[in-house]
Amino acid sequence: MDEALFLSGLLAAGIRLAAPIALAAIGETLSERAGVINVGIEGIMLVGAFVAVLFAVQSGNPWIGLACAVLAGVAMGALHAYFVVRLKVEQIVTGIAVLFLGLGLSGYGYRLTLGEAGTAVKVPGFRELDILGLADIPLVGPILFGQHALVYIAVAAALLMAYLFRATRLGVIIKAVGETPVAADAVGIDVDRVRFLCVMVAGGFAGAGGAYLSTAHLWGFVENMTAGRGFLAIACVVFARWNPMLAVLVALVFGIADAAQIRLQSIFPAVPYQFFVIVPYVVAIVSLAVGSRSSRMPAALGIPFARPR
Amino acid sequence: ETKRVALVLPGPITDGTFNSAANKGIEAAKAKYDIEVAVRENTDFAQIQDVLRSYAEEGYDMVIGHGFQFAEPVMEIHSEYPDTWFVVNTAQVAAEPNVASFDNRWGDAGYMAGAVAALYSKSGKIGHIGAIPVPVIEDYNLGFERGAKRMRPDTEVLSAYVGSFSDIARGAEITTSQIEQGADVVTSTGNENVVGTIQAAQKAGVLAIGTAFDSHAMAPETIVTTALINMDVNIDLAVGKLMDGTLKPETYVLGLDEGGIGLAPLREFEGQISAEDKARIDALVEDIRAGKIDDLP
Amino acid sequence: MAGSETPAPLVALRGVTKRFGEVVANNTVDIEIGRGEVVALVGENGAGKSTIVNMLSGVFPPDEGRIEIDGAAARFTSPGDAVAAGIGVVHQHYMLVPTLSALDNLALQASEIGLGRIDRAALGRRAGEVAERLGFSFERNQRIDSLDVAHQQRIEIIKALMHDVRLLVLDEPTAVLGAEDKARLFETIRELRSRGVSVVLITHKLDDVFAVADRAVILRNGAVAAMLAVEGLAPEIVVRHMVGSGDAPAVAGLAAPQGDDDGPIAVPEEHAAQVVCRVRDVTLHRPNGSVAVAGLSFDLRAGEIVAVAGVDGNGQGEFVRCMAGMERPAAGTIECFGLTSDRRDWTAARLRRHGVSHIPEDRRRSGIVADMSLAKNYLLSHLDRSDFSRFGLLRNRRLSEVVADRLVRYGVRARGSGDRMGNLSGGNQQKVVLARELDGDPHLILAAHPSRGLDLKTIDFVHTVLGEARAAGKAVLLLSSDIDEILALADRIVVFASGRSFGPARREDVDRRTIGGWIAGHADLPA
Amino acid sequence: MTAGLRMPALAAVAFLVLMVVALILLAGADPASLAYGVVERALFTRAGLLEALLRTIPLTLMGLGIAIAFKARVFNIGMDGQLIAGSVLAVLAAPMLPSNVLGIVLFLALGFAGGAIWGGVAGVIKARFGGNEIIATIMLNYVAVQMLSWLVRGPLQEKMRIIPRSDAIDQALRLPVIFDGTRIHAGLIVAVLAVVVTALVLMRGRFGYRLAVVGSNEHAARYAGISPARMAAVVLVLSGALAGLAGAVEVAGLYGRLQEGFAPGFGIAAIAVALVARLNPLLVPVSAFGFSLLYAGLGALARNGVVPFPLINILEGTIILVFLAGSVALSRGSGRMKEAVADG
Ligand SMILES: Nc1ncnc2c1ncn2[C@@H]1O[C@H](COP(=O)(O)OP(=O)(O)OP(=O)(O)O)[C@@H](O)[C@H]1O
Ligand SMILES: Nc1ncnc2c1ncn2[C@@H]1O[C@H](COP(=O)(O)OP(=O)(O)OP(=O)(O)O)[C@@H](O)[C@H]1O
Ligand SMILES: [Mg+2]
Ligand SMILES: [Mg+2]
Repeated sequence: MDEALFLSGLLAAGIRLAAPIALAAIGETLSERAGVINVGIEGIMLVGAFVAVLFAVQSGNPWIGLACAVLAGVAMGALHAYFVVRLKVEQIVTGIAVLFLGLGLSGYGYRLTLGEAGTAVKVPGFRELDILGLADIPLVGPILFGQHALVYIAVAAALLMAYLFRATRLGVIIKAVGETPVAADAVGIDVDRVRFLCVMVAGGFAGAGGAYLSTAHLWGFVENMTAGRGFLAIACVVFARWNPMLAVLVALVFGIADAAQIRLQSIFPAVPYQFFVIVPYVVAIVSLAVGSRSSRMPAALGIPFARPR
Repeated sequence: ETKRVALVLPGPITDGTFNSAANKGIEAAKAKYDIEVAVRENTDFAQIQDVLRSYAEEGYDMVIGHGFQFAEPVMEIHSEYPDTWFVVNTAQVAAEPNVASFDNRWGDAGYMAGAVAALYSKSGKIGHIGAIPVPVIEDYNLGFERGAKRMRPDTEVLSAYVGSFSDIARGAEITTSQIEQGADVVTSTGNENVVGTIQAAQKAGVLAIGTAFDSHAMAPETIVTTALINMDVNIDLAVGKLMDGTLKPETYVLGLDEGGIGLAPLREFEGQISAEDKARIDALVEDIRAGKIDDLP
Repeated sequence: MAGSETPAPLVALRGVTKRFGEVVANNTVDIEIGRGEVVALVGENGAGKSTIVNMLSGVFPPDEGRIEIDGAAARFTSPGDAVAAGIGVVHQHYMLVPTLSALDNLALQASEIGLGRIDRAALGRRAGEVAERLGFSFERNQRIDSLDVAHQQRIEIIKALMHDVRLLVLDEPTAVLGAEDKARLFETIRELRSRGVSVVLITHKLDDVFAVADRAVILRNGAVAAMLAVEGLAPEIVVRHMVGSGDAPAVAGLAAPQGDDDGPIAVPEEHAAQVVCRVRDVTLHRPNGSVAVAGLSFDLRAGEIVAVAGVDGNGQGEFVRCMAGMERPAAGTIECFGLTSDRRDWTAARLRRHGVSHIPEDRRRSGIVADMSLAKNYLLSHLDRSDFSRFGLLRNRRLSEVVADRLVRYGVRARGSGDRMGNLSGGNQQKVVLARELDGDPHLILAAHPSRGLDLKTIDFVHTVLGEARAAGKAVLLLSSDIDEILALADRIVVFASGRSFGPARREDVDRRTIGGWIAGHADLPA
Repeated sequence: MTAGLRMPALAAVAFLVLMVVALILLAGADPASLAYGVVERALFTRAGLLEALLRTIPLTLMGLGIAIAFKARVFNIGMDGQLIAGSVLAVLAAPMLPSNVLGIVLFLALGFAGGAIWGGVAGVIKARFGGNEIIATIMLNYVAVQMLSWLVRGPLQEKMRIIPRSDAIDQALRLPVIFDGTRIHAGLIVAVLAVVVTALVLMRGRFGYRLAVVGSNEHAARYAGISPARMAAVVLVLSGALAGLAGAVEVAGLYGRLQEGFAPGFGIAAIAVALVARLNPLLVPVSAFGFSLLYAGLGALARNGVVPFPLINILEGTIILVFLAGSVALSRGSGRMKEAVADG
């Protein structure tokens, strides 16, 4: 088939697959920079995915669905933050609990509301944009100008966060809080408050990631539809050395690798499909071995802050 | 007197296909017979034995395992619980005194789906997206290809696997990639991933063929027909035989005659193919019924 | 004249008591700090100085008593409150973010610039002015973790002086500063005083007290032992109050210094010959890549103490770390015990097994494991000691016995060998590190600023121990920014300055002036 | 410090309990009887206790592996993959093993080795190339899962080539049941031994000491001649090996053959187990049994189907959170990494 067409299809699919992971990864980057890891974002994404569908259906407007998904994500983030920041309990265990909670709440909510009608309900989802009508430009058009609004939002958010960390005092504060909280505390910064907020914002991003899955990429919710993307997001964050722009890039590479394996499958039907499914993961492992100078995680990641007394 | 029946599912009842179908079946049976029902969802392989044993110990009269993976655990424990019937769906196991199985002819269903797909395809390319190649899905896949070739030998049949039963997004993407490669009729087997395929077809405006129960309502303008896997029939048969005591420790293979599979009506799509093509489909169905087809999986 | 008009002192501690478990860190302490007054806070390691600092800076509140500002009780619930009250602090353990640049560390506390974009030019200018006043070099973009302790200290001081504070608290700022820097710092302190700013200066060096302080507050065992006007005060008095009960230094185990302080102890000949390490044409780089020292060559012999002097940041730290197997020279080779710095086996593990011990420069970062007990900290360099393990299992009882003995010997103020290292005072932590590294008779002792943060008594003791080690035929490489210490201990002296090395010269061939000249970078004097 | 957190912690508990009760009522079920059902199955039925005990075996082995890794602040998220690798290697070699006790031992040893290799890959990536172990181990999980999926359909598939699973291993290689009339097998003994050995090494051994130093202060470790990189590699091998052993034990003890998804979510569970045990090897089996009880109890709920299944997940999450908050309210800490690596 036509190579160019194949290529543009590949990239477009790559972006579609990357978007939800990227959104979640951007948020997780912020949270981890502030010293809090949330392995529960998978669960938060699920809640976002469900809430987005529910309110999109109720209101007939996907944007309202998205807004509610973000709020729901923030709420889930607040729950996580309350435990790990306020109560200072173990972050990973809490994250696992949040994961189950999100899985359950989304599934339960779905069954109480739309579940009966099942997959038949009509979801007013997002449609790809057509910026300045340039989306019809062959090949590059759809990729650059024909994506979902959330894709552009994700890129903008990543740029914004990169600026935050590089140029602003707030960024310095967040980095300090995740690196040497005692030093931030000593100059009068409320470490726990900063962390709490960052974790909540991270939740919002995860919620948006879920909303993308259920109202943009697909139009509808099914239980556990994230299928491990939350954990991929965490991997992206680490891979990107806690740099939001890189995180988006890594997610994109992931997405493209996945889109590629999908296509290779039908090109080489003789090869067992499992060898294609692992392509993205092998790519990751190999690039770890070759590309990576050792990356240090924020020194206080996972460690609650408490003053000596 | 009231009997107690447990249905053990590998996935959630909301998957819109394999598990939903079984659940609908048990619901129907509940209405029809004097039974008390328990449904266990999302049962992963490590849990199967404990679940089966618990139901048996709680005195259930019949425990239905919905999937081939239940066959082995059942064979391991059935003799310890002679008062409980163990029924396995989509597998071929049987043992005295209390193990029976109901195996729908997925291969035939795929065969019919392939035939319809071939006739509705304008590009001559059709595709099947499976979740994970478990036996029934492999049968369906094989039947799909052969059925298509029977109708149009030059049909190109694409086939790919998601690698997961629940990854609806990737299911959709694989479908999209097949559509980009020219497929204009697609079908899918598995659980939630099927929904992904149908949505991708819907967005791309190509045709899809549903599986399991008649999913026409899901996308009326997309779903030509459904290769019915009538899980409700399995369950109705099993429960019915339990009630009237005619259940035997054997494998009940459910084809068209038994109503274990079927082809949903073409509805508004009927007009989109020529009368003789329509006739060929009807003929094919009859031939399968009459066992005149030699290359069924 | 300053501050005398107003009745209420700027800051007052009234009956302040602070306990940590059964340890009483401060016991009903009453201190008043007048406006524009410089108060020196002195006392032995563990006397409770830093605890006072922590309460003044809102890290934790007193258990009893209160802190008053302008005569009104101040309730500090967090360091933020202290900052708001105009109290600036340089902590003994620096409060810097290692992964951030010097400038960003300054931005962290610069609340006046808001949360938005940092005007790095403006901030850099402000910092530059302060640095200039102090005569500090200030590389705004250097990451903190690429700076040696002395330069981190400088950043901390700049950080504290960048804001107009009413009270400036400095916890052992002079511990790591050379004479030059110290003089400039004191200059600044006097200038602050003249502007009515009050200063609390914590130090173990009596000269510091006499150089800037108006009053000396002497702490002993957490209580105020004496408050004396510095005017016409005799050093002995201060020492007596620090040590307590008039008698001379005689805390359990602390041997009195032997031999007279000027001129080292004579060395048995047979040792003097034997070369332990060969240093050949070694070039060292600073963290920023610039050349610190080039063409350094000398032999380190058994039974001698070679001191490396010079302003910090001229390669001394790098040199010691190379000797320890933590780094490799940029060029040239070091050879010890048959190991060579350009081969793979030049690792800390190997060198240690050959009897190299190392007192690291950055105690908190590299010297201790704060979360572990004193015993487990001691074990760090004695893991292979046969009597510490049986069948591959550690014998914790034996270990605690040994460590308990060292704690007494080194006069460590701690509850016992099970105490958490992080809970010890800075000086006491240093004592534990010394006990660990000087034990188990090493053949080569790399001592980077061994007496940093130690009180006088302990410094004497450490010098004695090093002297004994030399007498026992050990080789000692001493890194120090304190000329007196060098002159008191060294047999030979090397100075790193302005990109080159001077010496090594025999102790008796040089005097304070020569060394001072070398440190300043003048080659004109004989080498 | 925790004292000041008592009220906030209790508030959290109250909130969670109210939320769950509300959700249960929403499902038209009776919270009290439902709670009773869970507790009864978990604590007062023989079947429930046995089910829990059975699950405790692999969770203990894997929890120990996590304890070793996390103590060195090496975050091994790859236990699922290492478990698979172990069971695969063991089953691959099974036909060549003698049909006797030695065979069983070798079978388990191969599982150990397989896990060690899979963990070692991540170890090499970290030690040799400085690649982060979190990514490496997560990715290796996906790879292992797909490899298993292929093996049971390809080279390792049973003779009849119908069902995606391997042939059964020789009966003589199966771990014997140690309590008649139950499924509790000799794996329990293996787990107990593992606990003892790990406890000795971590709490009394020099190796364990180095591990703790690396986890507590990398710089100090380096200065003392311990290379964190080397340690990380060793640690990944060891924890991987324990996961692999768990895999071999599950196969030899329960299933007798390879099949997909025979240890779903164990990796994550093991992390929770180890952290709740504060990385203390002696507490790991306790914690593992606790999680297994929870699991058995909720299983009963899932079976009688009085509430929609997702509510089970909600309960799972809630109970963990209530436990965490509860442990704060009772002013015990809660296994913070920091405390965990400290040694009093
Ligand atoms: N967080 C803590 N927990 C337990 N004990 C502590 C803590 N902080 C300080 N201490 C104890 O309080 C006493 C005073 O400590 P402090 O740091 O004030 O001494 P210091 O005068 O600053 O000594 P140095 O000159 O060595 O810095 C010491 O015995 C120390 O062990
Ligand atoms: N991970 C490591 N990195 C660097 N050096 C190490 C490491 N492990 C051990 N060494 C060095 O090698 C020496 C001997 O190693 P070995 O493993 O035999 O330790 P050990 O003292 O025998 O304790 P154990 O009985 O736990 O092995 C140790 O004393 C240590 O200096
Ligand atoms: Mg102090
Ligand atoms: Mg040894």
